[in-house]
Formats: sequence, structure tokens, C-alpha cells
Amino acid sequence: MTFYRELIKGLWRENPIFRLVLGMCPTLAVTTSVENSLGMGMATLFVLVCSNLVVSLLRNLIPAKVRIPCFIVVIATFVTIVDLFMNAFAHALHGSLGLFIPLIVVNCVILGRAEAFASKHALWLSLADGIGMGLGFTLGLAALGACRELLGAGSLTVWGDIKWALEGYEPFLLAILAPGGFIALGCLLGVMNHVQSRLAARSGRHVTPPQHLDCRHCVMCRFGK
Amino acid sequence: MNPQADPRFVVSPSPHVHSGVTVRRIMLDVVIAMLPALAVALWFFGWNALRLVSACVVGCVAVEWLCRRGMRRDIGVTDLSAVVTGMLLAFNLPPTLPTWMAVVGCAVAVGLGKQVFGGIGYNPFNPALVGRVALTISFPVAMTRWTPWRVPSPLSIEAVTTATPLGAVKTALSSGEPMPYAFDGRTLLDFFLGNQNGCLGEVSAAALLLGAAYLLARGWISWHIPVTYVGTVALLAAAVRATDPAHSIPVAAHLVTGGLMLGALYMATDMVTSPMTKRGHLVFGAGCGVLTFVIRQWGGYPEGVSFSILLMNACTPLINRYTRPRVFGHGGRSPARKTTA
Amino acid sequence: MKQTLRLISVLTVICAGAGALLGWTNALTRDRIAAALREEKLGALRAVLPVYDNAPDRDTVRIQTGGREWTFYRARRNGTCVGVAFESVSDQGYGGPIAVMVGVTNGMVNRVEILRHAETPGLGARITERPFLRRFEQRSIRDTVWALRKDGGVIDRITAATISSRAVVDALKKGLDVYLEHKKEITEDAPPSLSPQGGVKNGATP
Amino acid sequence: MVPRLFHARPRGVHPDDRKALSAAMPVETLPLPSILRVSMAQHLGAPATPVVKKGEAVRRGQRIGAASGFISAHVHAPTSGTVKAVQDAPTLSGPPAPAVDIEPDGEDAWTDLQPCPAWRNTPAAALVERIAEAGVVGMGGAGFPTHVKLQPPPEKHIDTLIINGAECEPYLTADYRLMLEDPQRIWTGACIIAHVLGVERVRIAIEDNKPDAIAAMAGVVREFKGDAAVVSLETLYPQGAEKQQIRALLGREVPSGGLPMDVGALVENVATACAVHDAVLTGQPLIERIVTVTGTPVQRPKNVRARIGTCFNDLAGFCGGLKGAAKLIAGGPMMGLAQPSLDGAVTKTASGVLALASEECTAFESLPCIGCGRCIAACPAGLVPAELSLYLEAEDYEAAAACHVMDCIECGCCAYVCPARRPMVQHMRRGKAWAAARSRSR
Repeated sequence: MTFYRELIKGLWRENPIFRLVLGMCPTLAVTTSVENSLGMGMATLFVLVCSNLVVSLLRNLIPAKVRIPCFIVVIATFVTIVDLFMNAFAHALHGSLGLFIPLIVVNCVILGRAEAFASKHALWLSLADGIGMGLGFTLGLAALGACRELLGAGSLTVWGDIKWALEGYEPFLLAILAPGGFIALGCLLGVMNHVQSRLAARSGRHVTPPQHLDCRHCVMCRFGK
Repeated sequence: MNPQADPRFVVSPSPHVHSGVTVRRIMLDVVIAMLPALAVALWFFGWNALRLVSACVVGCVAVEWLCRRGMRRDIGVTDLSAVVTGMLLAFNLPPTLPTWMAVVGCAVAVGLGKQVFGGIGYNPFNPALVGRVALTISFPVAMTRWTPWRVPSPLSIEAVTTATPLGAVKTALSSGEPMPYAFDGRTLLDFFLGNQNGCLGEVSAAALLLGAAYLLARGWISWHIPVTYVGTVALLAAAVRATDPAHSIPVAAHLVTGGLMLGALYMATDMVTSPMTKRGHLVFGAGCGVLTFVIRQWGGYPEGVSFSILLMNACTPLINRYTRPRVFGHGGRSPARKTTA
Repeated sequence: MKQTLRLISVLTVICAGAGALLGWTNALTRDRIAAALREEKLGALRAVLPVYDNAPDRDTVRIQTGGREWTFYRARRNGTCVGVAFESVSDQGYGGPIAVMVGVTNGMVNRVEILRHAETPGLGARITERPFLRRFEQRSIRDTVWALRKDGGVIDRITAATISSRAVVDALKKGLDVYLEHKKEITEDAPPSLSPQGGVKNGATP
Repeated sequence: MVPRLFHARPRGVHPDDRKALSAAMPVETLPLPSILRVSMAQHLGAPATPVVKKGEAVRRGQRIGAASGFISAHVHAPTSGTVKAVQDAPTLSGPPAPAVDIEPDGEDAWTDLQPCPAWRNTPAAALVERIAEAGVVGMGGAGFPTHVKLQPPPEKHIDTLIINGAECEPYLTADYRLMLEDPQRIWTGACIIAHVLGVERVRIAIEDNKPDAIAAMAGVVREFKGDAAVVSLETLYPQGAEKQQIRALLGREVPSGGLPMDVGALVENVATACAVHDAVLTGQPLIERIVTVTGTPVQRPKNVRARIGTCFNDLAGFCGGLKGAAKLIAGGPMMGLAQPSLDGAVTKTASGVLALASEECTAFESLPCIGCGRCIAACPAGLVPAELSLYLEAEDYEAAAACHVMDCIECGCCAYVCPARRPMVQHMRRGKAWAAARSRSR
């Protein structure tokens, strides 16, 4: 039961992209198509599961003082493995993801889960956490990628030639450009927050934020503080 | 005492009188000020101008209404700010743009440029410019296609030219050709009156100045932003022209072609997105001027007004912060230097 | 002291483990990666060259000129040279360098492929589309003014992507200039002593 | 340093002054009403303590309330009669304070007065004593006890006396009529104050929309031996606020939290000067003042000489009654206090009673600020009201205090010009109350 709970929490309740807002660099950079999103998501999933497992296994061995270097070494190792394997077996995808594969090392989701979860929980639960978080990350990327690709290119590319394209669509290029990534992420975050607050209101756990955090009283956009 | 029945009166904090200025009134005056330019657009671009302006106004009001409804806020469309945004957006579009693209622009302008931030007063960027830039980036081909309806070539070299004066000059200069226009007095007068290719609202500096004079007289804009904006562009243009006359446009041509007048008079002066103090206006106008000139002279686009205004919009909070008035009785210290809690 | 030793040893062990794992992975994937890289190159060559039966990536001529080394790949059928391909890079791209592979046969440009670029999706990235690349093909190397029409040449640019279009032309022109200058060395050189390896025989070009 | 260029012009607004309603009406004296309610809180500082009991007979000018602190003033019976009640009653600003109800006996018999015509030969301390005894307070609106102002600490040197006849509030004409009809009393009062303080320089400040008042005052000032002049000020609200006036006249800026004496100036209202004259030359305490009863709903707008404690109802009746009034204001429209009913009574600081018809009232709506910057251009204190009001709306008092909310003078210029009709002054008052409470608790 616990296993199951740890598994599904990353999909919605603690979705790394939309709830924890972690790993924004790949989120914004590679979500120009569903294919890239899925590739990135899978790579992250693999690294996340492996690093969670290893960190959980070694959690009693690693002294607290050097735990971050140890985690980074473990994570970097798995990232390099993914990089090499992807280069060997999915060369085209490796080409389009480019630099972002090595950059998985600095994806806060992975270090975050190692630090916050795997280093404190048993192997079994860490596996569930890694799978759940990885899948949640993948789903988030795919959702973002789908929105951007559909709007910005008029197509949905799942993998290689498994592709569906709108005929005669005039692409809304902004969506696929860098600013479009921010805008699409912001819109999806807004929708998620809206849904969450509706759910919270229904279950009676709704909390009204303090007034000075309300946009209506913020002077950031007017006086810069 | 007095037999007269004791009436109860309204009790409210002072002051008990008001200048009578309302947001709606200001917006209405802005719309009135844009009418001369609209008339010029109708004269030169005909049906297309009517089509785009009505599409944008209706689109912006509709999007505003939908957003307010969706967010369960009071429906604020009666303040006419969406109408102003719609007209400004239409003024920034080329005459042949498909209607559906204009409507997409409205959705971006009002939806992403304004309502996402909380509606009127909260938007950091000028909504009409957000819409225009989104369209420029997304549909670069449609946004740079100019097919005039009643615009004769100022020098009658050809009956029809398909580029804006600035665009034509940029292309010519970048490929080492001579300038396509002579920019003598007659051409400049033609351009000043609106006899040129361009976006709907930007062609006639004369009409824009007429409307801006009305806004100035009503006190809704101050001279600071337009004068420093146009002045900075003129100054830089004069400097570059003096050093390299072969590869630069005359100062006067800078002022009467492209969107400089529209931007300086109607969009840089937008109350919500420009600084609040007069000194802030000076900084803002000068910043817009420098950016516009840099983009026009050395950048990839022939025109840089919308980008420079948006960039300066982003600086507005900072300008506001450092151009606060000196508080009475506080010597020369600026309160901005003191940190708040 | 004991504590420090423990820290050092744990880190060492973990690093050693990681190193071992990586070494093993590298050994496992090295050949595949090399093959994939070669296949990538052959794919591009196959696309730009006419039908051949040798291994052009092994039948190369290297030419040093202008501080750069150019590699020309030669395609042969029955021992005769039927085409030459080369890779050329322009740094005038909008988003970064643009690398193209150009195939030449009979004094004409056979086909052009974009190998790498970082242009804006939907705008500059349209240089990879066939309708644009077709504007270069089947033109005489010598008799064509290799420039955009707005720069006084014959190539139509992509609307709103002048910079990217110009960069492609630039890459092409630079490579063709070197090719023309060294045409003799490139085409009249004896066939390499190395016999073509099996398995690299070319299929048909489309 | 900020270039001086940008601060040279005073900030403020130009509301429609509407003074024509009552400007031409000579001062009329109100007949004795049937009851007078004299509040003990007529001035800034501690309310006076009632010294009469219910049923007691009082004579006109007799002290009925004694000052109860350093910053406080005596209160006197406006007429002779019987004390009907001594009880708490709401003041014009709301919170209740003790009040003495007097039923006039119609004889209007003075108590014993001690005139002092030879004031030039009287020591300053004795004159201050007389002024304090007469309960004179600043009659322009703040109600600061005059005798306190006239005793500056020895280290403060005052070189200029300013007699404030600006009357920048729209509608009000009480000071204007006083200057037209009684310039000599004002001038003598000014001379007494100058004598007390030992200043050689006197300025009479009048806005340039009252040329005949300027002429009237200039006529009497001619005889002064020292440096005296009538200065015409640009018509700009709030030029009558003392700190703004000092800057306009002398170019000196009273430091934040300071008093005019910190820059060597003293400002007295023209009506206060007149009251000083009465207190010294005739020995009469401050028991009556000129009140402008005006506004479109008032049938016959007038300038009325009314006893302190006169009910607004009696004033309205004297002026033909009110027709269709939606709002009743004690004072002017910019800073006056809205009254719930006609039950209020004239105080020493009540320069006007203003009625507004419903179409003249504007409701605050608190729409979003559109950043027009008009409030910044209008604020005479150099604040950024737009920002302050956002902080205060969010109840972020710390931030508001850091942005100098305490320097707000509540003149209402910001709210007057705000196109979004934000209730700026209300916000500022909340912020000032919070900041004052904090500085007390420290």
C-alpha cells in the first residue's frame, strides 16, 4: 500500500514539474516536441530510478558530510551511461536532445529525490519514488511538449515516424520558440493551480493566501519590490 | 428646535469632491484621439482597415469579457480599455493580415498581455504591443506583407511598391544598393501625410500628431515621453548621419516613416506601463529612443518601436523606484535608498 | 583522523565503482556509437551523391587551404569517380553555425543536405526543407552566381529567413570555391589502395 | 542630489473653488439660538475639563471648561444662561467628548472683562497669559492652542510671522469676508503676536483669486514700522497648509515631523489674529466665529457670525434651509468632516458648513490603480500615494511606514485627482494611525 502511494504521488500530488516546480531547465528547453519530451523524460526516469536505488542501498554507508558529492558521482555515472546508450541505440534522438542529456546531472529533481527521499527510505520505497517521480516528470514534459508542438508546428510526433500532423495549419510559431516555453508552462501551471484550489475548496482544505501575496496588492510590477 | 425633519446624510472620508476624471473618460479620449489616424487608414487601406479595426475591437472586448467571466471577476469591459487595446493592435497590423490572425493577436494581447496579470492596471507590458510582437514572431510572413490599396509610390518609380520605406531602405543598404527613396522635401511631406506603406495606424504622422495634441490638451499624456523619445531618435540619427551619410537615413525620414510616431505618442505613453513621474518619463522616453534607433540602424528588423517599448516597459518598475519625488521635509535624500522591511 | 579516512575511503570506493561501471558501459557501446556515427555520415553521403558502390567515407582527399582542412568524399561506380561530396560550415547562421553536406557530379550541384543547425524553428529551420534546398540543385558550379537574389544572385531566399538562407549560400559557395580550386587533385587522384569494405555498398538514391 | 529644477513648483490641485456662492454675502450675525452645545474638544490636544454643573447659571465669557494639559485650551460660555446638561456628546470627528449644554437667558450679559489697550507696553508673558485665558486656538482648522505656539523654547529663534489668509479650500469664504470687513482687527492682532514674539517681519499670505482681500489688507499694513507685506500666492490647493505656505513664501522646508518654529516661522490664521486682538484689547474670550454656510442645497448661502456651540440645524434654518442635500460637511470639501446629521455644533475651528447635493457627491470605488501618476504630481508632501495605497490596502503597514506615510497631510489631493477613485485618504489615515501607535508603543 505504501509502495503504491509512493508510486502515484509523483504523477499528480507531487508532480515534479507542476507541483514541485523542479527541473525547469530541461522542461523549458526540450519540450519543443512530444518526441523530445518523451526521450528526455525516459532518460530522466532511468537516471532517477537508478540513482534512487543506489543511493538508498548506500544510504547507511555514506557519511553525511560527503553525501552530496557521493550523490552527484552516482547521478553523473548514470547520466553518462544513458548518454552513451542513447548515442549507440537512438542516435537521432541523441542528436536532437544534444547537450541536455549531460545536463540531466544538474536536474534538481534527481538530486532532490536522492537527498529528500532515497537517502532516508528503504530500497523498495525508493524504487517506487523514482518510478513515480520519473513518470510524473515524463508526463509533465509530454503534456508541455504536446501543447507546444500542436500549437507551434501543428503536429504530434510520438516517435520517429509515428506522427500525426494537421494539414494546412498555419503554425503559431511563438509556442515553439523559447518564450513560448515559458508562456505554455505558465498557462499549464495556472490550470493546475486552479484545479488544485477547486479540489481543495471542495474538500474544505482551502486556504486564502495573505493579502499582501495577492496580485492585486503586489507592487512588484509597479515599483519593483 | 427646527421643525424640519432631521435628514440622515452620507458619511464618507474626505475629500468630498472629485475632479470628475474617470478611467472610462480617459480611455474614451484616447479612442477619440485615434480617430484621425483611423480616418487616414480607411482612406489609404479601405476595406482592409475597416475589417481589421472592427475585428480587433470586437475581438479584444470579447476576450476581455470571457476572461473576466472565467475568472469570476466583475465584468470590466465598460472601462473601454479593451477598445483602446483593440484599436492600437489594429493600428499595428499590416492591412492584408487575415482576420483570424488578428483575432489570435487579440487573444494574446488581452488574454496573455493583460488578464493573466489581473486586468487593467496590473499588466506590466502594453497589451497591444504584446499582441503585435506575438504575431510578428509567429506569422513573420503575413506580418511583413504589404499590399497597398491607394498608396502611390512617392517618387512614382513604380506604381506599386511592396515594402515599407524603412524596410526598402534596410534591404537596399544591406545589399549595397543606393537608397530607394530620395527623401527630398516632397517625399517627406508625402510620408508625413501618410502616403506610404506600413501598418494601418502608423502611416500618417500628421493624423497621429493631431490626435496626440488632443490628448495633451486634455492632460492625459505629458510631453515628456514623446519629446524625449522622438528627440533621442533624432539626435542619434543626426549623429550617425553626420558620420556616415551614405548608409543612414535622414533625420526627418526617421521621424515620419515607420511606427515611431504611433509608438511615441500612443503606446509609450500608456499610463499603466510607463513610469509615473515626469522624471521617470524622461528616462523612459530616452531609453525607448536609444533602443529604437539601435534596432533600426544595426538590428535585424527595419523597425524597432514595439520591441523597444516592451523592453522599457520591463524597466518601468525600476524607473519608478528610482525617480520617486523627494518627500517634503526630508532634505535631499531619496526614500528609495532606504530599504523597506 | 579516523573519520577523515572513512570519508576518503567511501568517496574513493564510490568513484572507483562509478569508474568501473562507466568503463564497462563504454566498452559495451563504443563500437555501436562508432557505427552509428559512420552510418550517420554515410546516410548524408548517400543522400547527396549519385548511386555508388564504394565506401566514400574511406575514399577521401584532404586539402589544407585557408587555415582549414577540407575533406572530400569520392563516390565511385566500378572504379570511376561519379561524384564528390564535402561538408562545409558557415558561421553566419542566425542561431549558430550551419553545416551542410554538398554532393557534386558533372560540374553540377547534385544535392544539398543540412547536417547541423540551430536556427529558429519554423523560420530559419526551414532551410532543411526540400523546396529550399532544391533551389541549389542541378545548377552549374561555375556558371551560377552563388548568392541570394536580393544580394544579386539567383537563389530565392526563404521569406523572413534571409540570414539563414544567406548562411546556407555562404557555406555552399565556400566549399565550391575550394572544390573548383583543387578539382584536379580531388577527382584525378588514383583510387585508394584500400579495397572497399563489405557492407557499405550503396543502395539507390531517390 | 536631485536637481532643484524639478521641485521648484509647489504641488497641489486646482479644484473649482465655488466661492462665488457666498463670497458676496456680508457677514450676518445669527440671533441667539434656543440652545447651545459647547464641546470641550474644540482644539488639538486634551479636551478641556468642564468646570460648571447642571443647573448652574453662567455669564457670557465665563470659563466653563478648563485646559487639562500643556496642549489644551480653556472653553468659555458663548452667552449668559443656564447649564442644562453636562454630558458626553459626539464631536464633529465622531468620538464622543464632554459637552456643556447652555440654554440662553436672552440677556447675553458679559462676565467681567479686563481690556488691555496699552498692549505695546505690556510684557510678552502677560499678553500670552491673556491669550491663554481667552482660549484662543488656531481657527484655520487644526485648532492648535495659540498660547502654546507663542511660547517657543528659547533655543528656537522665530524671525517671520505669517498671517494665513489663503483660504484655499473651495466654497469657504469666512476668512475672505473677515479680511474685507475687519482688516484693522486682523492687523492689530498680527501686531500683538509680532510684539509677543519679537519678530520684525510679518507676511500676510493671500491667494491671488481674492484681489480685493489683498487690497484691503494692504491698506492697513501700510502703517507698520517694521518689514511687513501682503504676499499674493498662486491659487493652488493646499497653499493654506502651513508647511506648504512657509515653503511658498520663504523657500524654507519644515523638516519631517518638525514644527514651523524649526525653520524660524510661525503661521497664524487671520481669524486667529482677530481673536488675539479681541482677547487683548477687549479681554473677550473666543466665543464666536464666522462660519460660511454654503453649497447648492443651501437656499441662501451666507457668511454667519455664530456663537460657538450653535447647532448646524439653526445655521441651516437661518440660511433658508437645505433642499435635497445628500451630504453635510463640517469644514471645506477637501478636508472637512462628513456629518451624519444636522445635530453637530459650531466649534472654534469650524470655518464652514457645506451641503452637497447627491449628484455632487462622488463615491470611492477602489478600482485598480492604472498608474497614471496624477496623485504623485498632485501630492504636496512628495509622497507616492499610489504605492502607499496599495501597501495599505494589503495591510502592509511596515512598508507604508518606510515610504513615509507619516508625512501625509491628508489634504486629499491624491483622491481628488484619482481616475480610479481610490479612497486614498482613508488608507493614509489607517497607515498613520498604525505608525503613530507603533511609535507610542516603542
